[in-house]
Amino acid sequence: MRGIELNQHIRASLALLIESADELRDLDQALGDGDLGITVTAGSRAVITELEQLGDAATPTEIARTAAKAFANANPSTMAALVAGALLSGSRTWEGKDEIGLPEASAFVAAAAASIAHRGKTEVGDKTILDGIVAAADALASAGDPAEGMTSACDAAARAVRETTELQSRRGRASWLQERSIGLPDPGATAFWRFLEAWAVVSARPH
Amino acid sequence: MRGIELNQHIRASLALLIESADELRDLDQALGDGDLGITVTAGSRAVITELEQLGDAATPTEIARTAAKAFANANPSTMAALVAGALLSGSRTWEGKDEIGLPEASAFVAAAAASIAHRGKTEVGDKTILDGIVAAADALASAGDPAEGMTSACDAAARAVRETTELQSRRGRASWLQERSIGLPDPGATAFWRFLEAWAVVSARPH
Amino acid sequence: MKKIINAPEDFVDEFVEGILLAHPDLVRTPGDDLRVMVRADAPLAGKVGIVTGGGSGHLPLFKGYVGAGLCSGVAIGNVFSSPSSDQILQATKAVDGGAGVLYLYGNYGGDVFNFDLACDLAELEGIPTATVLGRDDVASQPRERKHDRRGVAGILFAYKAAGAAAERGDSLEQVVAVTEDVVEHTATIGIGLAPTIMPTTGKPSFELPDGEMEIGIGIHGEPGSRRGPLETADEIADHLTSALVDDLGLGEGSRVAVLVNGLGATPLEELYVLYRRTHRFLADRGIEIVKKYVGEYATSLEMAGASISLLELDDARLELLEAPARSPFFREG
Amino acid sequence: MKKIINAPEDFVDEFVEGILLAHPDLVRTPGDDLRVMVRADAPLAGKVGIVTGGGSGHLPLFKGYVGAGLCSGVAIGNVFSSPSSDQILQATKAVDGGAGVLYLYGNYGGDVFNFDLACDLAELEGIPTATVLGRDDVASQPRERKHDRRGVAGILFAYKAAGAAAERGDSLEQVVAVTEDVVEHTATIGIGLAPTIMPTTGKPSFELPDGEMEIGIGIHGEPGSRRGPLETADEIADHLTSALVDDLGLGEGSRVAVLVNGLGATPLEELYVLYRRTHRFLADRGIEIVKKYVGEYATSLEMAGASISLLELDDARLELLEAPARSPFFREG
Ligand SMILES: Nc1ncnc2c1ncn2[C@@H]1O[C@H](COP(=O)(O)OP(=O)(O)O)[C@@H](O)[C@H]1O
Ligand SMILES: Nc1ncnc2c1ncn2[C@@H]1O[C@H](COP(=O)(O)OP(=O)(O)O)[C@@H](O)[C@H]1O
Ligand SMILES: [Mg+2]
Ligand SMILES: [Mg+2]
Ligand SMILES: [Mg+2]
Ligand SMILES: [Mg+2]
Repeated sequence: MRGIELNQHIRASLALLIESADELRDLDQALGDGDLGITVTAGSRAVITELEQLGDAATPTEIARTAAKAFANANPSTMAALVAGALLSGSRTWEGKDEIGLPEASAFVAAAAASIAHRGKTEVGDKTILDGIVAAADALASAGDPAEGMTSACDAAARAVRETTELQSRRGRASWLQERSIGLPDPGATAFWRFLEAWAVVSARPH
Repeated sequence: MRGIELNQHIRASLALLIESADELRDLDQALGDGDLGITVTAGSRAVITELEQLGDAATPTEIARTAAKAFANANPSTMAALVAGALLSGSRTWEGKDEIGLPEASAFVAAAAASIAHRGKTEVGDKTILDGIVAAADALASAGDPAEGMTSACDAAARAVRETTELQSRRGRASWLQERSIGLPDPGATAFWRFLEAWAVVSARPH
Repeated sequence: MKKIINAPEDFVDEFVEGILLAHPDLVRTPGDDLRVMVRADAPLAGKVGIVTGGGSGHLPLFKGYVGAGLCSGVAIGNVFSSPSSDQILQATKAVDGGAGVLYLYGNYGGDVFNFDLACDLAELEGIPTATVLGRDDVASQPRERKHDRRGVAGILFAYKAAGAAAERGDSLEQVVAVTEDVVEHTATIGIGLAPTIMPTTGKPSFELPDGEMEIGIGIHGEPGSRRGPLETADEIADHLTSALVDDLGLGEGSRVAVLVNGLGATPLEELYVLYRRTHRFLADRGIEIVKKYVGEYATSLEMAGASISLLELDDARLELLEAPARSPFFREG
Repeated sequence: MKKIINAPEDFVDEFVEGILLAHPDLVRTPGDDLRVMVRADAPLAGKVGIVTGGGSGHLPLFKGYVGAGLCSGVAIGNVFSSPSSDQILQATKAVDGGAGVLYLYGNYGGDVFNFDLACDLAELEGIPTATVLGRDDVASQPRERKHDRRGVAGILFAYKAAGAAAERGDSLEQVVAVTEDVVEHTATIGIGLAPTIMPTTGKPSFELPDGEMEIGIGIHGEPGSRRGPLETADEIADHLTSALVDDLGLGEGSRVAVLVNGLGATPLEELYVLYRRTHRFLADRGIEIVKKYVGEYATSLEMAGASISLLELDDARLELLEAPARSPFFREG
């Protein structure tokens, strides 16, 4: 996948992701402050707008950095800042590359996961977006081809999200709920999973 | 009726009047600020307490003045201040009297009405307590005996209250409602009528 | 009814006690009745005293404006209910410095009847009094009947002017004159969005269907001049401000003080959204805004809504507004 | 949703504009982004700048404490949402007087991640920064994890101290030290009675059954430590104050500043009922109340509820509290 396709694919996936805004708002309402729907909607729209402005010659790294800045400033919040930082970290793994395949995707997601773990001072099992990303990064790392990578990353993220349901939140606003945070999946991890799903749907479309 | 009976009669009537508190509160809620129930309850209780302290030898004038002060300070409000002033005016017509009959009652109510008209800068038809008091004063003035006076004053007050329903309030908080004040009877006039009714019920009790 | 209170009957005494405990340097109770409060240094010999009063539930109104350069004393009624003539008299005696006492309060029947009675009682004690009524609510009566208007948030300007005049040593007649002059040039109008619940009855102070607002509402929840669908902040600001500009006859070159007042539950953020448009509305008409007050100055417990007040300024009125003043709730200079 | 607003998306920009129109003598916007506000006289050469920031909906918090002897600048987020690192950087550059900049704001993930990013960006511009977090809410974490507590109304004390230290010419290290010291000795706990409605979503910030209160609620409506039937004002004051006294280890002879803060819709009268009992509770234990603040200092739009904060005082902290300060919403001296 070259820059121009990557750009289109991101935009199409984000357009789909916006349809999950109400679900994310409701989850974040129950476990946090309810603004995750806005973060995802405003952030996605901002990224789509900025990516539309980018020329066809933009490199994958440029695309990821543009997306990062747009997402960070659209509705600044925990997710916005962490995701922006993760995209910047990921973008560094693409430096000098014009074509994104399975290994590049895998490296990107792994770097993104490391960034979130570091900036968020968090680890897997804390019931955050990290649980979803690490699961997807692991799946991508052991996949044989892009199609398998896509499917297994999606499945792994879905499982990770399900598993967060029984966990107690240890980071962010949800951690203030203490035991009462148990019983619902993590909103941030869910957002990440919905993004992967959207990516898969777009992948399956006739080009 | 001598002082000791007058005292008992007032206390018994006020004890009954308190039962109308909710009706008066609701009327005043619709046309004013809803505190008339409190004014009547707290005022009546204060009068009862003070009159209980008065010796059996207290004169009708002393009884009326004691009632005026107690009513004025219990829950100060329009009704409290106007009724207190009216009782003080009425008490002056009883100066030197030990026995209250129909002429004395008639003079008292007429003086009370004049006080309210003066202090409240109001006239009959403004939809206030004055409408009820003037009707009762007129009935008392033309009655042949105490029993007839009681009945006709009650009837006249009832009619006056009914007639206030279609009037627009021209004084007090209710006047701020302008046309919207039409459709409900005046709370103050109703309070006066309920007091007369209570007085009649007590009169009908075996002594 | 969700309130942070103890027994509803004790509500007024208890918050007054809280004020006294919090601000003993500024206010005190002269006798044992908590319902009478005066500035800590009252009486001021040779200066006109100013007594206000009215029902509780409007903080900072009335008791909040007792202090240097403001009122000298206050008589405190139950929630939305007049103080007694007895309490007014006590406040009068405690602030009398030998130059007479001004009664300055909002035009409400219950208060008027009780203050009038107190006037008579004060006269008997040899204390000359005079009365000026706050009557700024343009929605309550048309301009022709402006003397019958009720008093709402705009009384702040009257307090400020009267207090400054008394502080500089004006005679009772002079204090009355400047205060009347300010009242004459003050106009207020408000809107209500949601009622307060009365602590004693547990009932709402008014009923309002969802999605509607009451234009011209009073600070006890008295119905206003009309009811209509809730408008945007800018529409509300335009309607309210234009009613005030008309009422006061303001135009190009006029100077005003603006007060955007919250009625209790309305967030300060919303008041600034209102102020923003009010400012532009006046500026567009060449009306200069010289003093601004945005916040809660006269409330109705947790009622939702806001009011806008304008005072047309001349040099004399502006000087009085700018004179120093200090109470637990108000500060100038 | 009954609010005095225009389009919900414009709410924040519009009230900020209102503040700027009302107080041009005190605050200004350095660039064209309304979400960045600094004191009118910023930068002050040779003095430490103080930048705060956070979500909107808490007035007077955060933007209300920009002024002389307080914060120098603020970056303003959407309702309950962090400002961007870009906006924080703009504020930083506008207040930098060459002595470094302190970032002082409440401990919330979103804000921390965005301020941390701004630290990096400021470093690149050659502006040294340091960070102190308000983390006073004792209900959010036990004492052992106090560094993870969220920041609520008690940050007022930190603003006051930091602002006074910067104003008198302390170095960045010194300002950090006195501010950390104040944060260390500050504790807050609140109760929530009714939620706010979020302007953008139209949804309540939390759900609470009738007749219940949430103890330890946060200023975004975050759940607290427990839920229980609504208690009387005196019971609430006793429970909250004793939690604070325990947390700070206060006893006979301690001196404190007390802040009784309304969360938005709760009437000032009720705050004084709370203050009354808090005062007595502390006095009974031989704890001296040296400074008192009662009113709305950190709100959550029209949320109903209140919080109590204590700062344990020593001479150094008291001197900082008493230093003069002036912003559109706060005044000392
Ligand atoms: N310290 C952290 N590290 C990693 N992820 C976090 C952290 N704190 C919160 N999150 C994630 O962020 C999500 C909430 O995002 P968002 O709604 O933007 O937060 P907020 O509204 O509190 O700023 C959570 O569901 C969780 O997945
Ligand atoms: N100016 C007036 N003159 C005579 N009666 C009046 C006047 N104003 C009000 N009233 C009477 O007072 C009643 C209301 O009494 P109350 O509830 O005590 O008034 P408020 O609560 O406004 O002080 C009205 O129903 C009316 O009968
Ligand atoms: Mg959130
Ligand atoms: Mg009434
Ligand atoms: Mg009343
Ligand atoms: Mg958020």
